[in-house]
Amino acid sequence: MSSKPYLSLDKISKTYALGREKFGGPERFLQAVDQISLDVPRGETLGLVGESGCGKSSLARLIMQLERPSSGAIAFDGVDPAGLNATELKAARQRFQMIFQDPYASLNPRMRARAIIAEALVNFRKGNAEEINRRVEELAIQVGLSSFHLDRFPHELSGGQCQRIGIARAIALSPDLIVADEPVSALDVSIQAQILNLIVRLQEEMGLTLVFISHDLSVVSHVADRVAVMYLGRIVELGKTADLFGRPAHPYTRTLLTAVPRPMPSSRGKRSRISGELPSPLNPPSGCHFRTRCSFADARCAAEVPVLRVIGGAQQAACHHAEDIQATLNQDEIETDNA
Amino acid sequence: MTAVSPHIDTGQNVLTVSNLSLEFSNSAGVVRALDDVSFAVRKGEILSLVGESGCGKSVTAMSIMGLLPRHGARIVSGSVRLGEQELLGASERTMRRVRGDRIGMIFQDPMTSLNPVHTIGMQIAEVVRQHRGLSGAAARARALEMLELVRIPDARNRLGAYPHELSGGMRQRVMIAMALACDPELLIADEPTTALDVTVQAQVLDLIADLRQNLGMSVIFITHDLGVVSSTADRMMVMYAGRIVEEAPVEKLFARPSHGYTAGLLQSLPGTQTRHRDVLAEIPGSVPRLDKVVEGCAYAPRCSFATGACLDPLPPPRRIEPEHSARCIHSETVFETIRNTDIVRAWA
Amino acid sequence: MTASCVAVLLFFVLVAIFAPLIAGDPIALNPAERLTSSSESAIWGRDHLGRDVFARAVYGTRTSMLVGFSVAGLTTLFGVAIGIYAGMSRIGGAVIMRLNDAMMAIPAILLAIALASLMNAGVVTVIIAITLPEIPRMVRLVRSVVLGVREQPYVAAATSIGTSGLAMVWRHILPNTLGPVLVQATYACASAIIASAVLSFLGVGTSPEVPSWGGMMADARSYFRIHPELMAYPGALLSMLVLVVNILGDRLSDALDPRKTRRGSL
Amino acid sequence: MLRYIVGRLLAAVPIFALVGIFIFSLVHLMPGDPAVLLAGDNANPKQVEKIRERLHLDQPVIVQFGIWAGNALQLDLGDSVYSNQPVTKLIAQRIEPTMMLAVVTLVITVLIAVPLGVIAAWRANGLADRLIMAFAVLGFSLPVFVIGYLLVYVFAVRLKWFPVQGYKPLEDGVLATLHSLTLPSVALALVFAALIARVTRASMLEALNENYTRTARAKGLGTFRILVVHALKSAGVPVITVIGIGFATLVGGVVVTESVFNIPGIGRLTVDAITRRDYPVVQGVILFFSALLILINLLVDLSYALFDPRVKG
Amino acid sequence: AETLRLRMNGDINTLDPIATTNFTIRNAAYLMYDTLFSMDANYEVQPQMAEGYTLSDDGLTYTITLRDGLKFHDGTPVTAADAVASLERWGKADGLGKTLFAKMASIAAPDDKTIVLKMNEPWGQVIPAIGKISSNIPVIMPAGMAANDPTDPVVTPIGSGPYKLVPEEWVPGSIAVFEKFEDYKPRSEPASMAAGGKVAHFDRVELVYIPDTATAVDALIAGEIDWIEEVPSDMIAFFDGVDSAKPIAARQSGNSMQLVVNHLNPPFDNPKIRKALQWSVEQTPFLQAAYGNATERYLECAAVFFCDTPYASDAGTEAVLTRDLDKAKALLEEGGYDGTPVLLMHVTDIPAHDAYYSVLKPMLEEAGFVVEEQITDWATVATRRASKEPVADGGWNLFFTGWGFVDQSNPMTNVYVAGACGDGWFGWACSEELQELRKKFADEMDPDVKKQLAEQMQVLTHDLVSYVPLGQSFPSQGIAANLEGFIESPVPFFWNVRRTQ
Ligand SMILES: Nc1ncnc2c1ncn2[C@@H]1O[C@H](COP(=O)(O)OP(=O)(O)OP(=O)(O)O)[C@@H](O)[C@H]1O
Ligand SMILES: Nc1ncnc2c1ncn2[C@@H]1O[C@H](COP(=O)(O)OP(=O)(O)OP(=O)(O)O)[C@@H](O)[C@H]1O
Ligand SMILES: [Mg+2]
Ligand SMILES: [Mg+2]
Repeated sequence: MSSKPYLSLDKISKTYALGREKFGGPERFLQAVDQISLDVPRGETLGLVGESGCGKSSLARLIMQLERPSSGAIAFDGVDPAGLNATELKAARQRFQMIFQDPYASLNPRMRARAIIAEALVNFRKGNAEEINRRVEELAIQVGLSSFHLDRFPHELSGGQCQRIGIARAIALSPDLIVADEPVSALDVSIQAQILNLIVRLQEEMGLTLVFISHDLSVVSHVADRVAVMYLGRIVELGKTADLFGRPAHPYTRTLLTAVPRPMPSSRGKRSRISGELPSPLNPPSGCHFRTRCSFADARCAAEVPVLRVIGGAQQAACHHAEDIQATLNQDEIETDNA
Repeated sequence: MTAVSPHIDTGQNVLTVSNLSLEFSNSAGVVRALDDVSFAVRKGEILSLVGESGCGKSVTAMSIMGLLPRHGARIVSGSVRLGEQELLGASERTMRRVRGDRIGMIFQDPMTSLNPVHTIGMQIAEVVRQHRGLSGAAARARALEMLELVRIPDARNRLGAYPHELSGGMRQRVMIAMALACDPELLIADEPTTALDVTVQAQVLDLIADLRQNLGMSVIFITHDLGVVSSTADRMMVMYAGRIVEEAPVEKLFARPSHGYTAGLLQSLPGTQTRHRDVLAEIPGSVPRLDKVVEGCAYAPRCSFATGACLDPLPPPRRIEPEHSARCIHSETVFETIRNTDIVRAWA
Repeated sequence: MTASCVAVLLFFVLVAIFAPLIAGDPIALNPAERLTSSSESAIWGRDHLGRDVFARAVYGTRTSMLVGFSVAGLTTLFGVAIGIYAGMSRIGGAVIMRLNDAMMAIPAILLAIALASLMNAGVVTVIIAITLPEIPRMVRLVRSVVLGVREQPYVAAATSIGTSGLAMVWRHILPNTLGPVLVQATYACASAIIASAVLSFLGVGTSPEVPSWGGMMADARSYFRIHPELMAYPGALLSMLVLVVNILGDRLSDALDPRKTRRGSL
Repeated sequence: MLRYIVGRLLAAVPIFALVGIFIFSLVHLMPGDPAVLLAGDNANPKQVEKIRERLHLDQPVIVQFGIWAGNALQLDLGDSVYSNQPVTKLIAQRIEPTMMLAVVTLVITVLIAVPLGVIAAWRANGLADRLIMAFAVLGFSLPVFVIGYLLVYVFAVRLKWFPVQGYKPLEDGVLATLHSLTLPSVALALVFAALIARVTRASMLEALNENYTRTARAKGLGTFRILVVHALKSAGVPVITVIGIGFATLVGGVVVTESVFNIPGIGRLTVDAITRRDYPVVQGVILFFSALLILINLLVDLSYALFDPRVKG
Repeated sequence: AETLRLRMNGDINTLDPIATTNFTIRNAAYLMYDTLFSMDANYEVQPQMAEGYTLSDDGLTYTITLRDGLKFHDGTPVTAADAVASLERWGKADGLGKTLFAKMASIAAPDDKTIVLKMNEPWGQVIPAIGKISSNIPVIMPAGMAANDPTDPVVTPIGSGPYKLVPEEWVPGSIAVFEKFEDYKPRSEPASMAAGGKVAHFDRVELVYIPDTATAVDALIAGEIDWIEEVPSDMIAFFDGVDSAKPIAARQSGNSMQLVVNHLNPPFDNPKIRKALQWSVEQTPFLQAAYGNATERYLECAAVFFCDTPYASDAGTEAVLTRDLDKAKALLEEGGYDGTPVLLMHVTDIPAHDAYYSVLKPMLEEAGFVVEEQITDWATVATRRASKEPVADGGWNLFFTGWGFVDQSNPMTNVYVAGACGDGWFGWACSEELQELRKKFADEMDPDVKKQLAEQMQVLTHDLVSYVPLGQSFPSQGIAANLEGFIESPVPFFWNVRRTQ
């Protein structure tokens, strides 16, 4: 990695206590994020993919300081917000912002768009009412909304328009980092491209560092410089977008790539079959979490947790058999036209 | 790619929908949810219905099943025939005999589509008891058979399980088992995999394809995911704002998109034809509300090909080539513009 | 329907406010004319002490509305304040909810009767006696709504743009809690009116000469057979007021129910 | 299951303790000498002295509470100052009528309310729905004693079908008991049923709007089966919950109904004790009803398992 | 088994007629207790448990013998010692009893059958006193029970009367159940008021407490109960066209209503303020409030010894019968009334009382009194009135009560003319002069002098304001049509009553 990381995660974990299922039963814990270490350099777009429940949003909330990690440390530009007091933390919040998965639910239904966007500016006293209002109008234009949209309530706006308001709110304080948590998954296909374009454009204009979360590989491959693949709370593979999609080293990455149906003639009837059920995150398999669905799994996979290790260039994978798998990779099986 | 899958009997239509128009009315006004929808499902084929949220996919399915809400929905015109039997306007008794027996249906959200307070065994068995009049034991046996058919591991012990004890993928498979328990002629799957994870979705899609092959039923497969369509369906219909705007066998449609909306969709998909971080082709505007009946093309306001003529009353579907039709007066221009994109070239 | 309910409610409010202009003295006794039916001086007749039934009914509107609205108002005020605190604070919330459970384990009407009988008879006593047991219910409701609202993405969004503390409560939590609270408040209002009647009936309500519908009905029960109108007038008024408030509560809850605005699932 | 019950009972202990503290302080926090207050307005100095001794009023408040609670745990709640009888005996004498009244009311309520709620939800917004809901709102809007007097007038005084007042104990035969309880139960049930019918309708509507109902219809099931087997069972939890919560309301209703119909139950005892300022009895009765409510809530919680497998212990 | 169901005006919270003068308790006591002597329909005292008595020639020694075979409900025989103990207890509580014992030298039981009562001086009222018909009636109870302090009610009462209490079925606040006492031996004479043979025709008597009078009347008409002590005049109409039950107005059961004044507590410890009270009230509104226009059912009357009786008089009644607010206010001023609140214990379970309090409150307030009202029931008042404490400690200022014809018409039993101070009846009006007059009256034999003395007593009483009379009424009982054998009496008796076939 070239520059000093802007965002740096050091072995952070998050465990949720779920209480007891029945009286007298054991207390249950869910390890949503498991020892994740990650560096994101300034200006980079990091894609984060993985199936539902693998901990993507939890990770996003940890980064956003909406929750405290159970262990590990987060640093923005070398500073860990965990060490800040309430006032300092509030001030620090200006530097990192989030775009939420559900554009409608992330807007207070009883506030008008104008107030929603203005709230951040009000919180940090960015000028008097008039200045704030002027800024809100500017932001609206920046995200492609007209000022009449600003006087509407969220339910009077379409999903795409709601997401634009969410984006305007996120950029209002000119943050350094934006975490976009599945920003298009709730939107109609024809709107998706509008929002993706908007995010990419804003990122470039503002020189943002972007963490882009999605379960849609094609979306991630479109926007990300690097991609991290998560499975049940752990990062299983991390690398440059082209490398990772071109030469996946972890069997789960491979499974994902084949499982996603793509509107290409090559994907007709050519999927490789996936066996095994998705394990419960409450009770994940020992060792490598993926071993129950993996054709390469052996005794070692059950006994030993594979660590994320460099397997060539900038590519890292958490698999005992990564090299073998990469070697046996049959290029025909995988789409390459996204590289 | 063969044009037609071997298991399709082109000569026989299981279901024929013609000129179906439907309105919802409530205090806010009238919504024309379906406008002159016609199509046929052939024996053994998977017909896919694609389109964005609110375009009328589910309503189409519900009209076929006779499950439209009692109040507010009004069928303006049209007919739905299952084989020789007219379903529109049929009595509730008749429809009850059709549902679950001759037409099975599965829904988008397997998490909530199963009744949480009954065992899955009971929920499957009750279908065959209802339609086949089987005894309790026989119905249970059938339920077990179905669970095995849809590849539920340890099926015998799962009969007594409650839905919350199963994973999402297993629940969706239970739904399929339930829909197929009476060997229906037609399976309607309304976005059956939208709520599932990609790997689980792949398993379910495989299952549906296999079952179609083994049981020889017809499937209406509703989705908004073009990837799912291309990998599963034989034929597809694209819907926009209550109308079918383009219809063709899958490979023909991808190879020669002839409606502005289809073209827009294909172009705006990331990772298909663009380079990394290129600006994607956008469809401007947003999905229309249906509360105003438009005479002309509903897509025209968002369409880059639109001309004044698009606002004139819509002509009947244009035949592009055999089995391929589109409701677009500019279909030639559309195709010409898009023919060089990666995705179309890949299919051509 | 809603409009006519509002009209009726408004009518009651006006009657309560302008009672002195509408009716005569509700307390003056006239034993010589006791239990007489409608006359010029008393159009709804006189009760067993010769008091003007119409005047008592009109002034009774005051008592009932005062009780109903005060209880609803106080319950909402305290319920919302305590409930939001209980919903926002972990430890404080747990303590409050324990206390709440204990309060709720005591049947409300018993608590009300006990309180009403411990204190001196009077409208204020009745209001306090009905409000106190009503508050825990409101607290519980508010807290559960707040717990839900707190998990909403828009609250996370607000946190991430630096909203916290009172601003969070004021801008985000409170407005989104108020819907169900208002509905509950209308029910509290309606049930308080009934409860005050019941207290009067049990002899622990407002003092006997203060005109209240409940007291009138309680007095009338002995004469119910011969002078049913003595119970019918206040009974009808009470039912009408409670009905109207109930219906408005229902309407409110329908109007605030997001599902009603979303489309049906079919 | 047993562990669950024991656990729930244990969880009720602190609540009950708080109720105890509350009841204790009801008298002790009032201004004035608690002994005089407890002895009632009509006590002579000797009685006051007796109470002072019994409660150890010379000791610190904590000790007093300990003694009081200790006695209460041994079911010794003191003597009524009105009749000089032990409070526990007074309560025990009157449990039967109250329990019978509550049970009969509950049965009538469920028999009336649940079918009405189901029909209303099934025919949502139709005529039947409107009528049923009109009844429900009306039932809500009438004080129970008004309904009571009306019922007495029509069915006892005019038609002479039922007794005007009073309670026939079970030893006179179940039928006699039921006969004597019909009017009071119906009066109570009308109010209570209004509540249950509303909740049944609401939760049925919710269940009918659920995706699984759509599934059931798509399976071709009959209306009855959809309503009862699928929707009603799922709607059971909220309905049961409200029946539990409503029980508290029912207690309030019982107090009034017992007065109207002159049923010698705990409700009447309560009202009498309160108007007579018979504090030992008041304390005892509140304690009794609180314990009852806690018990009912436990039963309600246990019955969830009948309706919803997700809460199986 | 034949059951008689009775509804009294109040509830039974004790069965000790010595500890209270409450009429409900008195009525119930007659079921289960017996007396040595009792009054017949001619107002003459006849032996009841006594076989008879002899009076020594000096008029000082009474020797009373008990009948054979008398038994208490617990099976033990009634002895003279029991009777002596019982009389002594009564003598500590009852007004007349106190007078009797004051004049008495000794009372003793030389053997099981004989009671010897020695007086200090001859006194004509000895037998009338122990034969008195109304509260407190000198009932005979086991000596053990009689050892109880008279203010402390006995908890497990035992009598020797025709019916015995069933303690297990006694639910205070609801019902008190009595069973026929098989060992009771009625006298052979026919029943005559409280005297004569008390024959129990029912196996079971239930005193049902139905607080709501309207409900009670409906229950009577429906046949659920057999008898109601008092049917309010408003409800007489309930009986129109009903043949299952009827109201019976009996002049003999006539009552007078009184407002009793506590002379111990301020403000009424001040004679001026008592007078102010007298001027503040008048009778008509009260009577109307209770009886409406049913004028045949009431009478304005300020005669201390009842109107239409030998000692009736209108001397000194002006202040009682007229209302003069100016005089009242002036007296308040003069008496230095400082706004001390007057406690009204508003009784709601007796309709007439309920109405009376509602009338009284504005009357007092108009005159300038400060009133504090407390809602309560009769049983509470009936007990609380015994307290001599200040109001704050459970005492009282005013309450309404009624006395019957029998007690009131006799200067010896009329509690208001005793002037006996702390030893007197509630209110504790204090007047040496009155005490003297009463003594004279007791010793006087000449009817004309007696009448004069009575008139003086009346004037003094009204001057003292030991109470304010509120008029006389003739309430109706409600009786099931199939009952017969009711005894004409100011106190309701239930022996001799039977059901027609
Ligand atoms: N507050 C919480 N309490 C308990 N468990 C939680 C909580 N939040 C998340 N989880 C659990 O943690 C796991 C990871 O959740 P998370 O929301 O991070 O997943 P995700 O990858 O974002 O999934 P999705 O794609 O569905 O959004 C899930 O199993 C989830 O159920
Ligand atoms: N019960 C109803 N009342 C009124 N309008 C309805 C009702 N059901 C559906 N509609 C309208 O009919 C149109 C088509 O709805 P439909 O559910 O068929 O869309 P869909 O294509 O299935 O969308 P999705 O992808 O969101 O499931 C929508 O505009 C919707 O608003
Ligand atoms: Mg997520
Ligand atoms: Mg749909």
